[in-house]
Amino acid sequence: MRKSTVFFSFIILCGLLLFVILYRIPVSQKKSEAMIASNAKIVRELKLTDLSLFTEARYTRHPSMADLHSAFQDHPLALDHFPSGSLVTPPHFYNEAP
Amino acid sequence: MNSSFERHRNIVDFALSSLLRRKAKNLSLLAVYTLIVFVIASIIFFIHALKREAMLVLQNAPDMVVQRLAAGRNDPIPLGYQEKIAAIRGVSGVEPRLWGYYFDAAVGANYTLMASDKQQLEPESVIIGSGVARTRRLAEGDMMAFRAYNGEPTLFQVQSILPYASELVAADLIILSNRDFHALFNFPKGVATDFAVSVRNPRELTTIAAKIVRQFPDTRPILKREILRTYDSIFDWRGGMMIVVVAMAVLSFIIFAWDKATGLSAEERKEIGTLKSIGWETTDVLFLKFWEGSAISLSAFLCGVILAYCHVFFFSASLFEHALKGWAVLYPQFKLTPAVDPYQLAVLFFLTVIPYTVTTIVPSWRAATVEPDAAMRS
Amino acid sequence: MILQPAVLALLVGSLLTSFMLLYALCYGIRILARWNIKSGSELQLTLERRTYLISTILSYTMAFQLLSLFLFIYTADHLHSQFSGAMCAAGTLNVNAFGYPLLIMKIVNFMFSGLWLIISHADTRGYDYPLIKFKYALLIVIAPLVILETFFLFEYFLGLHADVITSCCGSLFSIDKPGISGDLAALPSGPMETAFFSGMALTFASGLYFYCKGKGGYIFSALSFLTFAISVAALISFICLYFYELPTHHCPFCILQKEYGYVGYILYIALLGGGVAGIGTGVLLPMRNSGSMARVVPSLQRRLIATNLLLYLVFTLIVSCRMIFSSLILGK
Amino acid sequence: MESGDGGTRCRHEVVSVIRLLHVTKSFNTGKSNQFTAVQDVSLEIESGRVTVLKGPSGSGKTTLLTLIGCMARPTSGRIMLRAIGSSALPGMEEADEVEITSLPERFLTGIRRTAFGFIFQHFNLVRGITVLENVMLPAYPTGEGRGAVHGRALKLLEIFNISRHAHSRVDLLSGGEIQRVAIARALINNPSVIIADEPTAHLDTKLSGEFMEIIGNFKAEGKTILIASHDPLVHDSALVDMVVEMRDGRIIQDGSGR
Repeated sequence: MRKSTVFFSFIILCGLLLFVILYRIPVSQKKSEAMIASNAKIVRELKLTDLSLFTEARYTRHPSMADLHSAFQDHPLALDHFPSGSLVTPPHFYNEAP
Repeated sequence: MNSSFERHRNIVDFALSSLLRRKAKNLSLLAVYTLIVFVIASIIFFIHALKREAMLVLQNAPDMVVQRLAAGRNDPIPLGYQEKIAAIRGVSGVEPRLWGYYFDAAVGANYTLMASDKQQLEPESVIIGSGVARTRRLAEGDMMAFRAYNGEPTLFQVQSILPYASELVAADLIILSNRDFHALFNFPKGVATDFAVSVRNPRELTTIAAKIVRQFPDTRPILKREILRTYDSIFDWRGGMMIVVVAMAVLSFIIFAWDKATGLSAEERKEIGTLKSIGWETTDVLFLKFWEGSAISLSAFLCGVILAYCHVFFFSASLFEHALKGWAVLYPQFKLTPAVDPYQLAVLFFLTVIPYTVTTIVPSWRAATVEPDAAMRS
Repeated sequence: MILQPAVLALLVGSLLTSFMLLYALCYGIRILARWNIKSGSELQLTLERRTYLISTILSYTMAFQLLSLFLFIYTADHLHSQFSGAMCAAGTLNVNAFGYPLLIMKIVNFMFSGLWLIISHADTRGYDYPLIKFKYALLIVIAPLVILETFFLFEYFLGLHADVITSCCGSLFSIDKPGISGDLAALPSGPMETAFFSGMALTFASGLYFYCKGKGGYIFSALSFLTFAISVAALISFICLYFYELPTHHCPFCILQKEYGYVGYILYIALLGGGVAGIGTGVLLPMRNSGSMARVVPSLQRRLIATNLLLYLVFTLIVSCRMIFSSLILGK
Repeated sequence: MESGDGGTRCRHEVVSVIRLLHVTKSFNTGKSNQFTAVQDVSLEIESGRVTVLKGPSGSGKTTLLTLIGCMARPTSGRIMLRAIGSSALPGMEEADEVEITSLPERFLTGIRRTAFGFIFQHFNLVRGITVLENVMLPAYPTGEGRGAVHGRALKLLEIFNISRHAHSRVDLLSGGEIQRVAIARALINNPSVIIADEPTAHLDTKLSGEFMEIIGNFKAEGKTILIASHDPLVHDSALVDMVVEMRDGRIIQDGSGR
């Protein structure tokens, strides 16, 4: 068996696997619709606004609700001291209202 | 039948056998390369799936949330504002929201407490998120102690637990009745944390927000579009941040590949000299080096992407948990629905295969221009 | 500055390409200065070896130009959600002054790289590097253009601030909006259709004539370039209307999106490829009968004409069958 | 074209295959360590004959071989080839003379691949791959079907009776066997000219005798053979038609046929 045949078939195999993965995604997305629907119901009922990803601080738990200065609210010189703070920056405070 | 396809197949044969001959060097190169593709792909897939789920779920967030700011800090909003806001044309409903945070010293976790009267809650009982249940190992009917505003422990009974699947939005959520909320925090009457405003026609939101701000200058309306865009740009920024971190890894890898390619061992140089002396032309040797490079980068790219897909969607990005979790004790366990589109793969291809290929152009050319008669003289 | 993975990829890619081209340029200039095919001196041999490096670099640059052109448009389309008012790539490109010049630079560079590769291919077939001087003169033109493009790319992406109010493609390409995109949309669809189809027909006729008879090359090349320009204008003025079935939506980028089945990519590749092949035929004409080129150029030109006609045919077929089956009937 | 017995002129019209006119090759020109390997050499090599370049090492024999074998280009002077390798140059008829001095490297390699078979002093076999692959290696870039090349290679290994080593690694073979693999590799593309550089340097007398027999077979087949050697067993052999003596890059005595 020539090495090039082995290599090309390996690449084609991986390509096919990737294609199947990409092709199967809408299927699994349909499966998860029920879960997303139930989450959506909870969000609507309880009027939630944020994902509960990082629960260390106010501005990381509710980034859209936190005001501009909440990241430095402890005292004037308090640096942002949560690791996830480096990932969650306070939102740009652009006032939509004209 | 002299076809260039056959020629390339022969060259690929020789390229692969020359790769296998220097197994240690090339396998380490392949391993590092696959690892880098794996990390970048995991980040891109994780963020894209999370962003998509956030968008789908948060579509149902309130149309507008009105907060009151005092000295730049959030401050409870008086219920008096409610009628005036409800009176604005286009507003279909204003519902005050009562919510806050509670630090549970025993476990070191922060919970979000929310008051709601629509959940048929008996007095002294709560509905808790499954994250809370997991952290405190509570089941339905157990008792849960909170330290009230004056330090005395108050007991609540767990009436029910939110479904496991809702951890993404309500892992740390605790729902209690209005009366209990006021009692627990001695929350002043006549005020709410903020208002959730729903409007009849979403296109009116900006004009209504303008009216609210003109009427109550100390308030800050947050539109649903802004909430969604916060997640859209945050994740991009986070994606960008992580990519910048990984870019360092790519850079180090390129230096690794460069010195691998330039550090042509004498043995390799002699071998190429032999090839050139027996009839291989410079372009053939260039193709040889090209195929060597693309064999490694293609297999690394494909393996990296497939491994990343399994990591993010079958093991729900367990490797990233510590990075994302930070110091939070309570981290939601959620299974992301796969969401990958060809655009991301193209970006990933650009970020990994192209720098690698470019770094090997000059060294492979330098290798290819070995003198044919060098083999004669050696 | 929007630090998106795609933006990062584009910046890194174009930086690398510019460095490679600079590297190639300084050797190209040395080649131009010291090239003497007759002498067997050491310098001549090293310069000849250098030509391999430069043609490898240029082929990678060409491939990168094509890929990054589409990735750029797709990224612009992807970012439109960040800007209120931007409905698709057209809006995002309009966010600052560098969007459209950058797009035009990318297309121009793609065409130039294509030309360079065609000439280089012809040159390698000759026995004494006949086109070497012309090839590296062209390189001196390409390198600054690519560096300019990289500069535009950085300016554009550095100047991108999320949520800048921008005009959406509907208004950007609307009839009354001044500026070239506005005028292109303003071209009346009736005459444009006739211009487009007659341009295509003439190109086919002169192509076949040149293919068989070997004469009339300049006419063919001029016609194919003219048809390329007409097709770009036609794409904006009436072709995309048939795709969107909306008489006012003139945006040429939306056909790249998913809901139109990514048909935009095929159209763009066919148009760009055909354009490069057409112009390549014309550029090769002067060398048709000089020395060793006499044997190489005619066969190469025939292949170029074949690719040009084939790609234009693909473009015309897609457009015309779209026009037939589209439910939009444009008044003349 | 029937083949005459060894040594006498073959009864076919002698055609000069390779002509060199005032060829010079100098290295590091202009620098301090400039040296001229080949100095103003003019030579004619006829087809179907065995020519030996005789001279001490360092007399420019090897450099002259690389110039003839289209491996390197002369600093000045002209090299003409007739009736060999023109298949590698599209648009050239078989008979007319081709000047290869200033051909781009792509065409030089084309000619070398189709017309010349090289046997190196140090054999230059690629160590990591099998004997069969080594023999097939020169045919890879031609794009010829793998089946045909594979068949031809096996046949060659049989001719030199080393087909039992076909799938073993090169470094396990003895000196004589390696020599025969190198010869088989040189023949894979059926070249019309064989160039050997010091072929008998690493062989004992018995193996050298065998090598000269092989050279005899080539001559019988009408191939042109060019050997650089200072081994008396080679340049005094009966097969040799022309001996060219070289010293310090110059031709001293251009011995005609015996």
